[in-house]
Order: sequence, then C-alpha cells, then structure tokens
Amino acid sequence: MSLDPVVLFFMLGLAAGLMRAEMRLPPAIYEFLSIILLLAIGLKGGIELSKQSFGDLLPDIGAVLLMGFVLPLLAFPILRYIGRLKKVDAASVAAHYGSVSVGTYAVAVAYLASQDITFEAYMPLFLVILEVPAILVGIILVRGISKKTQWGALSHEVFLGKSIVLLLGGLLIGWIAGAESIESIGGLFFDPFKGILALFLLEMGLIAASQVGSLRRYGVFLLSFGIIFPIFSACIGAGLGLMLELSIGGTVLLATLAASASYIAVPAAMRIALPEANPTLSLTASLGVTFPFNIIFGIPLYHKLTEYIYGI
Amino acid sequence: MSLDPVVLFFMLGLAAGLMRAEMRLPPAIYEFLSIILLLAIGLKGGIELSKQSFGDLLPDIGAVLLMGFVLPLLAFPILRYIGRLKKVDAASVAAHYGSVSVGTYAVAVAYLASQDITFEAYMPLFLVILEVPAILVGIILVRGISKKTQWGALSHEVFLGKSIVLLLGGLLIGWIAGAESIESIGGLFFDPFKGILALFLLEMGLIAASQVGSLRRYGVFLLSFGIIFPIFSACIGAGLGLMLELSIGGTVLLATLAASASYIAVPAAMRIALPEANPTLSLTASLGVTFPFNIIFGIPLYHKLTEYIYGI
Amino acid sequence: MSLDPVVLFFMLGLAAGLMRAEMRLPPAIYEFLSIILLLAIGLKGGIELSKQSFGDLLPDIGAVLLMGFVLPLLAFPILRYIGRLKKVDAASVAAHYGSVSVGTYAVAVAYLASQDITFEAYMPLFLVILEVPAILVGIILVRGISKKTQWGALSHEVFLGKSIVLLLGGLLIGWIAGAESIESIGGLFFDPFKGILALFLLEMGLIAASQVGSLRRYGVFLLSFGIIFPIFSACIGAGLGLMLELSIGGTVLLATLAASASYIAVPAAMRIALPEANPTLSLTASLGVTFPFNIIFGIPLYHKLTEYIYGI
Amino acid sequence: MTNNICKQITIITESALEHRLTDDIQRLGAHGYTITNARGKGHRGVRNADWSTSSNIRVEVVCGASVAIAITEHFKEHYFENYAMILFTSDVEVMRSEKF
Amino acid sequence: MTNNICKQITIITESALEHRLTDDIQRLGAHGYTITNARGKGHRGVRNADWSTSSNIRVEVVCGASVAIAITEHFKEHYFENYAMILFTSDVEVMRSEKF
Amino acid sequence: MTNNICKQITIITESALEHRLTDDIQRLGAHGYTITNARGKGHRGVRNADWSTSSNIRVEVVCGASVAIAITEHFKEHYFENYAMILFTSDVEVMRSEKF
Ligand SMILES: Nc1ncnc2c1ncn2[C@@H]1O[C@H](COP(=O)(O)O)[C@@H](O)[C@H]1O
Ligand SMILES: Nc1ncnc2c1ncn2[C@@H]1O[C@H](COP(=O)(O)O)[C@@H](O)[C@H]1O
Ligand SMILES: Nc1ncnc2c1ncn2[C@@H]1O[C@H](COP(=O)(O)O)[C@@H](O)[C@H]1O
Ligand code: NA
Ligand code: NA
Ligand code: NA
Repeated sequence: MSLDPVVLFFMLGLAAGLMRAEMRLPPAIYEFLSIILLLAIGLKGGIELSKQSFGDLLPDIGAVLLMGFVLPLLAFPILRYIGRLKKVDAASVAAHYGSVSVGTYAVAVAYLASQDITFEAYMPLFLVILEVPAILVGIILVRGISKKTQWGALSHEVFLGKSIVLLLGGLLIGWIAGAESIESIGGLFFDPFKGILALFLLEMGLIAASQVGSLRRYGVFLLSFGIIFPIFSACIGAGLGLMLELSIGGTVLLATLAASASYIAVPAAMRIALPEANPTLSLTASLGVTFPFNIIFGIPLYHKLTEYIYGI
Repeated sequence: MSLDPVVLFFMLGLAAGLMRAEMRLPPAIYEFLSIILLLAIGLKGGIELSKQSFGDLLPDIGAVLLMGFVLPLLAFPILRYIGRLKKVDAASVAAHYGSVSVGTYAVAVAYLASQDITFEAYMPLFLVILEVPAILVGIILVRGISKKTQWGALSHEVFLGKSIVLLLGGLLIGWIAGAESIESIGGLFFDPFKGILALFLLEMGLIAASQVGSLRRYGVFLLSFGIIFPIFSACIGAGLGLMLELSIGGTVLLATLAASASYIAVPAAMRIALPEANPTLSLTASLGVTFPFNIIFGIPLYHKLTEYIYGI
Repeated sequence: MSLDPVVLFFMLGLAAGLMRAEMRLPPAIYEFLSIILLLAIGLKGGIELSKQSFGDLLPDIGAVLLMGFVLPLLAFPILRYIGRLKKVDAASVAAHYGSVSVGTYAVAVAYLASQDITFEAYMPLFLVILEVPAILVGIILVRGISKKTQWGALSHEVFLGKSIVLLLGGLLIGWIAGAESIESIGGLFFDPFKGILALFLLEMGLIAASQVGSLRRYGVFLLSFGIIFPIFSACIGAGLGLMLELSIGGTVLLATLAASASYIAVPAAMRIALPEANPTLSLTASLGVTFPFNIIFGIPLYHKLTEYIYGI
Repeated sequence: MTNNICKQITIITESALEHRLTDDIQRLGAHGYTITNARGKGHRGVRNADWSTSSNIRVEVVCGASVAIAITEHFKEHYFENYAMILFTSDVEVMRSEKF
Repeated sequence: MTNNICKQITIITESALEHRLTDDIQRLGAHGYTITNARGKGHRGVRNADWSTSSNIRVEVVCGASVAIAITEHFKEHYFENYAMILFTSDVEVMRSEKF
Repeated sequence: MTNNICKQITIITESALEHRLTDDIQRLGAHGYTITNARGKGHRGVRNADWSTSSNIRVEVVCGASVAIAITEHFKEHYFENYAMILFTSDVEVMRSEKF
C-alpha cells in the first residue's frame, strides 16, 4: 500500500506534535485553508447539482438524513452504559459521532481520485445534510424538547456556522454559475486543492497530537470507542450506499461520512446548547482518536469493506 | 444575464453578513488577498507599459488626472447643499467619490474578460493616477492651501500608502522585467487571480453588510447619493473614454473607475488630514451603498452606457 | 544583466522600507509563505533522493558537514580580533555565518532556473545538513563542552526548529511518495512557488530595510564583514563543489549556501544557548547586509566565480 | 478635567462566547468594551489558539462600580460553572469619565 | 531590589494612529511601549478589526507620574476630540524602576 | 461570594521564551496564565513582530502574593539580564479566589 502524500503530511504533523516541535501554523492560516477546502468542496458539488434534477435526489436525501438521526441514537447507549459517561457527556459525544468531518471527507475524495475511482458528484450535499441532525438528537437526549433550550440562538449557531454557510454557499454558487464559469476561479479552488489539503492535514496532525495528554486521562474506553464505533458506523453507511445503489466510490464516501466525527460544527453547537458537557472529552475522541484512525487506516478499510459487500 | 462567480461570492458574503453568520475572514487573510490583487493588477499593467512608449500616454494621463480633480468638485456642492452635510463631511465624502476602488476595478476587469472584451492594458496606470487628486481637493476645500496642513505627513500617507506602493511597485516590476520573465511568477499572481478576487469579494460582502446599521442612521440622502452620483460619474468617465478614443473595454473601465469610491486610501488620508470628518459617513456610503451597487448593477450598466454612446 | 522578478520584489520591499511606507505583511502571512517555501524545497529534494542511492551520497554529506564546522571557525577569529567583538558576540555571529539561509538558497535556485542551468537535485539535503554544525561550534567556542549548557533543551530547539522539521519532513515525504504522487500537490507547492518566493522577498526587503538603523550604530566593520566574509566562504564552497565534482549549478548552490548567513534557526538557538550574545548584532549583519548583498550581487558573482574555477 | 476612578473588568474566556458576552456587557450598562485574542491555560486545560475551538479572548470593560457589579454577578451566574473563564477587577483612573 | 510604583497608561484607539502615538510617547519621555491588536466598541461605534480601517490597537506605557501626566494631557489635547480613543491609568509596581 | 485580592503579574518579553516562561510559571505555583501576541519598544530596541524573531508576548498571571514574589524573583534572576523583558505587578480583585 503506497501512502498518499496528504496522509504523509498528516503523519508529519502528528510526529512533529508528539516530539513537541515548534511548528504551530498561524490560526489565520488554518482558517484560510479550511475556508478554501469548504468552498471548494461546495463548488464541486454545486457544479454537479446543476446537471442533476434535484427531485431525483429527494429519496436519497431523506435516507441520508435518517442515518444522521439514527447514528447518534446508536452511539448514546454505548457511551452511557458501557462507557459510563454522564448523560450530558454521552449525548455530546454521540452528537459528534453522528455528525461528520469535512477534513476526513476531503481525504477520502483524494484517496478515491488517486485510485481513479469515480463517485456521485453530489456527495457534498450529503456532507451538508449530515452535519445537522446529530446535533438535534444530542440536545433532545438531554433536554427533551424543552422550551428552555434557546432554539433561536441554537439554530443560528448550527445553520449559520461557518462550515454550513461555506459548504452551502459553495454549492449554490456552483449550481448557479455552472461548470464552465466556475472554471475561471479554479486556480484558487481546484488546482491547489490537494496541496491545501496537505497543509491542512499537517496542522490537523499537530492538533491531534496535542490531544494525547487528555487521551491518557480518559483512558481505554474512549480509545476503543473512537475506533470501533466508526467502523460500525461505516458498515451502516456502506449498507445505505448499497441500498441507494450508489457507485463504489459513492458508497466509500458515505461509509466514510458515517464513520467520521465532527470537530468543528458540533463542538461549537454543544458549547451553546449543552455547555455543561465536557468539551475535552468529545474532542479527545474525535480529534485524538477517530480522525487519525480514519485518515490513516479507516478510509482504505472502508474501501475494502465496500468492495466486500458489493461482492467484488 | 448570467452572474459571474465573483459577483456570486460577493452576494454570499452580503447574505451571510445580513444573517449575522459567523464568518469573519481573519484580517491577515484579507490583507494577503488584497496585497496579491494590488500587485497582480500592477504587474499586468506594467507588462503592457513595457511595450508602450510612455510619451504617447502623456495626454491621456493629463486628461484622466483632470477628471480626478473635477469629480470631487462636482460631488461637493451636492453633498453640502442638497445633502446638508457639514462642510468637512461633504469634502471628505467628495474625496472618497473622486478617488477609486481597486476591488471594483478588478471586478470590471473580470466582467470584461468573461465577455471577451479587450481593453487598453495600461489602465492600471489610470487606477494609480486617480487615487490621489481627489484627496488634495477634499483637503483644500476645507483648509484652503493652509500652512497648517501637515503636507509632509500627508503626502507620506498618500503616496506611500499600501495601495499606491503595491500598484506602482507592481507596475515598475512588470515594466522592468517584461512579460516573459513575469510569467514565472504567474502561478501566484495570475492563475489564481480570479479565485482570490472571489474570496476577497466574499469578505467585502461581509464588510458591506456590516454597514447596514449605520446606513439606516444616515438615511435616504446617503443611499441616493451613493447610487446616483456614481452613475453620473460613469457618464463623465465614459465621455472621457470616447474623447480619448479608448476601446469599448477601456471606456467601460474608465467609467467604472469614475463611478467607484475609495474605501482604503482615502479613508486613511482623511483620518490624518481632516480628522474632524466623520469616517462612518463616508464608509457607509462608499462600502455600504456604492460598492455593492457597482459590483452587482453598475458595471453591466456602464457597459450598456458605453455601447450606447459608441452607438453600438 | 536582466534582473529576475523575485529580485525586483526584494528591491521593492527594500525601497518601501527605506521610505517608511506602511506595508507590513501580516506576520501570519510571512509564516505561511516560509512554510510553503521550506516544504516545497524539501519535497523537491526528496523526490530526487528517491531516485538516488543514499549510500553514494555519504562522502559528499561528510564533506559538506565538515565545511559547516570549518566556516564558523574561520569567521570567529576575524570577528574577535579584527572586529574586536566580545567573545560571545563573535561566536554568535560566526554561528550565523557558518549556517545557511533558506531564502538565499531559493533565490539561487530561481536564478539557475532562469538561466536554464541544472544542478544536483539533492542539494536541499545539504541545506538541511548545513543548518546545524555552526550552531554547535558557536556554543563550544564560548562554553567549551560544558555540562552547564542545557544540551537537551538546545538540541530540541535546533533539531526540532521549524525550518529543519519542515525541510526534513518535506524531504521524507518526497522520498516516500515519489515524483508522480507528489505531482498532485504541486498546485500549491510547485506552480506558485516562484510567486510565493517573490512575495516572501518583498517582506524580506522590508525586514532588511528595518535593520539600517542598527547598521549605522555598529558601523563599518560589520558592513565589511557582511560582504567580504560571504565572498570568501563562497570560494570555499565553490572549491568544495569542484572537489566533489558537482555540476556547475550544484557548485553555484554550494557556494551560495556557504556564503549565506542564517536568520531563523541560528538566532533562535543562540537566544537559548548564548543569551548574553547581542542578537541585534548578528541580525543586522545577516539580514541587513549579507542577505541583500547575496540576493542582488552575490549569486551572479558566485556564478561567475564558479565558471572561472571550472575554467569556462 | 473630569478625571475619575472607574472599574476595569478583565474577562478571559472561550472565543465562542464573544457575541453573548458583548451583548450582555452592553445590556448591563457598559458603554464599550475591548477584545484581544489570547491563549492560555487554567483549570480547564490548555487553550492554545491553534484553532477556533481552543482559542481564548480577553475582554476588557471600563465602567462604573455598579455596572461592574452587575456584570460580575451576571457572569458568575451564567458562565462560571460551564465555561473556561476568569474575571478580575481593578481600579483605574479615566479621562472623560462621562464616557464610561 | 529597586521595586517602585509607576503609572501604567492604557490607550485604546484606531490603528491608523500607531506611528503618531508611538512618536509622541517617546518624545514625551517614556522609555518604551507595548502594542497589541484589538477590536471593540465605544461611542464611535463598532471597530471589529475586519479590515485595517476598522481595527484598534491597545497601547500600554509604563512610566513615571510626570511623564504619565504629559502623555495624558497631550493625547487629550490632540486626539480625544476627533478620534476613537479611551485612555486610563493605574498604579503598578515595577522591577528595575530605572528602566521606566 | 469569595472575592479576594490577588496579584496580577504582567510580563512583556520575547516570544522565544514562551515555553520556558509558562513552564516556570506553573512550576512556581500559579494555576494559569494568559498570553497575547504583542509588539513594542524598550531598551533593547524595536520589536515589531514582523517575523517571529522580533515579536513579543504579553504574559499575564493572576496569583497569590507569595507565588507572585516567587515568579518575580525567578524571572529577575534568570531572564532580566539577557532578554528583552519588563515585568510589573498590581492588585486585582478576583472572583472565585480558590482558583488562583
Ligand atoms: N491564574 C491565571 N492567570 C492568568 N490567566 C488565567 C489564570 N487562570 C486561567 N486563566 C485564563 O483563563 C482561561 C480560562 O481559565 P479556566 O476557566 O481556569 O480554564 C485560561 O485559558 C487562561 O487563559
Ligand atoms: N467602556 C469601555 N471599556 C473598554 N473599552 C472601551 C470602552 N469604551 C471604548 N472602548 C474601546 O475604545 C475604542 C474607542 O472608543 P470610543 O472613542 O468610545 O469609540 C473602542 O473601539 C473600544 O475598543
Ligand atoms: N516603558 C514601557 N512601557 C510599556 N512597555 C514597555 C516599556 N518598556 C519596554 N516595554 C516592552 O517590553 C519589551 C522589552 O523591553 P526591553 O527589555 O526594555 O527592551 C519591549 O519590546 C516592549 O514591548
Ligand atoms: Na459520523
Ligand atoms: Na470615483
Ligand atoms: Na554560510
């Protein structure tokens, strides 16, 4: 197995972080890179949507939405009763794992590209769709459909958070402008895309490495959960892909989305909706365990898995 | 009419800002994008100047300079007597509208490119030239040619401000190095140019949206002035283009330059030279009204206008 | 002699800095640019190493290492007895001049490219190797092989400093992934490389200009040393290149490396290991004299020199 | 000259709270605030500003004593338990006390 | 040990003034200053640092009492009317008072 | 309410020292610290943050009086001579004094 350069960048960041090298990327640059990634993913998806009838996608959208509600409901009891987490912490971690990680998605796309595997180009739409339901589930698990929850402030935070606005914005722009016209801005959003992803992963490696301290504190359960649950979710995602008759590539992506855990949108929403949940717990699992696992081992594994269930 | 993606990015920023989405680009990135835009525009102009005899351009330069002095003199009485602004505020706003906006210019260039309309490649020179005269007029309208004005500090601020140094610097480098040799740095300055412009406009949309609050405060006059005066200036610019026998594209650009209002160089100079002028007033008009108007409606309008006076 | 655009950018920065124009690049952007340069240089070298047997390079590596130890030992007595610097300052400046400047190296590479001169592609390895020995020499000159020196903290600082980690990391990634696979991230690291170098040099020009004040304070010796010693080092470097039977291009690069003075890795290490050394002194020489000299005059001179000793 | 003693409140907390805090601060009667980006460490661990979720802000408010008490009490009640936050107060002499 | 009480002046104002203020501060006798980038809100509205024209700086000067008065008076006279600016002062204990 | 008087130590120094200082601060008994990036000028010249070697940090520690003395003495001994650094102290009133 030859490693993709973007994965090597992640490992470089991880190694540098573990050796405590002085290599912090300026926060402004991290922001810049993630803005370009989000917009680029959105734009690519939008271009394809412009070729598609939106109506045809509605059943798929519904099914993916449903998965977004189901995954956190499956994670919660495991976290609460096996992991013995406090209710609010279990709900918050469940929300993280029900939602998705854009960075992981981008690496999976790069992985497929390097293997010349195509996929349904409207996958970014699923990425957007999967960000939200798990957050709602997490909150309702703790608060019920309580009036005390500031649904106004919350939905502002969720729907107008940076990642959704940029993904959706990109989708819309790509959709309205169409492939030919978007080509003109490809010099920033498409040509350097994979290099930008590489640099982004370098920083993610540094961030992941900085979680090791707290990982030690929270111990074996979190480590196991952060690896086993994603594999389990990937099976569900791959199964759904099969059901929806997606291509191999599309199924790998859906499995990866299911397996990935949020570290941007959900943490921000949880600070508002469930502030008593311990944010370190979720981030340690999501960033310190699941993200590295998915990047390095998970994606090829989900590819194998998909080939297996497609009987190849 | 199909919208250029860069305009769509502006609208995304505007919408996100109006809905108060959390999407502030880091200030360092805004700086970075604007530095690249300024240098790129300068370099492109410089390459062309190297093919041109500078002497041939002198009459045109003189005429454009003259327009730079006349425009603020036309704006001032309107602001003072119809708008009933304080003298110093009228002078400051007039200076903003007599000068130019690099962002607007870049969008006009993208607009022409997308329509395959060529233009005189030395237009960036006019961009530089038009930055300055209106500032002088604004100051003299208030202070006279007073000795109290710190002309030293002021001319430092004006001529060594970031936008002029980078534009002029780019012009010089392009001029000295020539097309072939500049090609080698095109991977940063030319290929991603339009993408960088798109991202820049996203942020400009956010900034424009943040002016809405003060726009409400200053009311209808500012709104009308910010739309009507630019159209009027565009007519003058287009007329001058006709007189100078510019191409259609060149005339559209000159009209756009005339119609655009400064939001970088002039505000900075006014804080030094006329600090008692209310900066919110000018920025609200320039950023909150005229910039969006020009980007979305103005440029195509000035194109129509130009075609009209060229009898096409 | 026609000037390369990157050199013109440096001169623009220098001029703008000397005229005190307001043009500070955000520190985050400076970081960003230098990270890309370091990684790109490393990656390019790594790709070549993957085609090479590492064993064949061992003798060359040894010889280059030796030069890294010898150069500061030659600089020290000059600084101590002719320049009459304090012992610790002489040692610190010697360490700066024994080590290397990545920026200067990158300009030399651009210079060779613009003249279509090829070179041994593993030169970045020498760049990494030359960073370190001079630091050790500098410290030992002052402290002896004292137990009091915190070798632990120090070697952390030296070997895990940003420039070494990124260069080495790039080398490793390029080496593991190989040319074809690295191509995919070329849109960030290779295509815009020279433009990024240009922008980086613009900022370096501004930084160099800000050293002029202290240059005046430290006077003629520092100015002379900062020009004459590099030329002398370049002769040694070129001689070594001849001995190792490098190509003309490789020899020019080795001469340039020898002539260049560090302004990132060594200053950081000296603040830890020899904090009583005056950092302004070394930086004034390295950034205020030698860097500009090498960029503008030195590199073409070392090219001439190389041609001369190769009898061309 | 209208010099006067005011309270200076300094709050160091999670960036995520920026909008809520500035709304609170103004509602409780302060006439302004100043914010800088920060990083740090406290009881809730390292917040090293590597990325938005782990960054701090340092909020400074200059105000009269009664507003200072209102802000302190409000923050204590609403944020101290669940957020990384410290708050401290000192006396400062201001020019133009009518501004605060 | 030469501990001593000095004045700490904090000025929050428009970034555009940076060079002028630091010139003034040194001319009026202070031996140093420290600047951080800031954003904020006051009587002249929101200054959210989105771009240079709307960003603030926070300038800190530690100095003796007489220099503090000179700076305060100078700023009051030259900047208070036309610029977004607040200035406040407090006592601090410094090490190496000969530096200030 | 457990309000209380603590010491606030402010240190302005070279960014290169960040890790060493925060290690020291914690070892000497403080329970936290806050850092912002800064630029400035002092006896060792302009440090304008253009690039890492010339940038400053502003470190703030809130702690009890004895820890404050320990930190001050330690820094005086280890850093004052060879590094660009100023340090000053003032009294602040803190909420939740048990945190400091
Ligand atoms: N003793 C302290 N001195 C200075 N800053 C502190 C201190 N304790 C906490 N902080 C800051 O306040 C933030 C939140 O503190 P905490 O709630 O204790 O985690 C930390 O990230 C630090 O930036
Ligand atoms: N009461 C306050 N507390 C803290 N900072 C303030 C206060 N009032 C104003 N400021 C800061 O000072 C700047 C200028 O204030 P102003 O002149 O009132 O607009 C604002 O942008 C804020 O950053
Ligand atoms: N009097 C002062 N007031 C405020 N900050 C100062 C003062 N003196 C020095 N500084 C800051 O402390 C840093 C180091 O000071 P120094 O050791 O005097 O060079 C400077 O770069 C400034 O940021
Ligand atoms: Na998931
Ligand atoms: Na105009
Ligand atoms: Na050298």
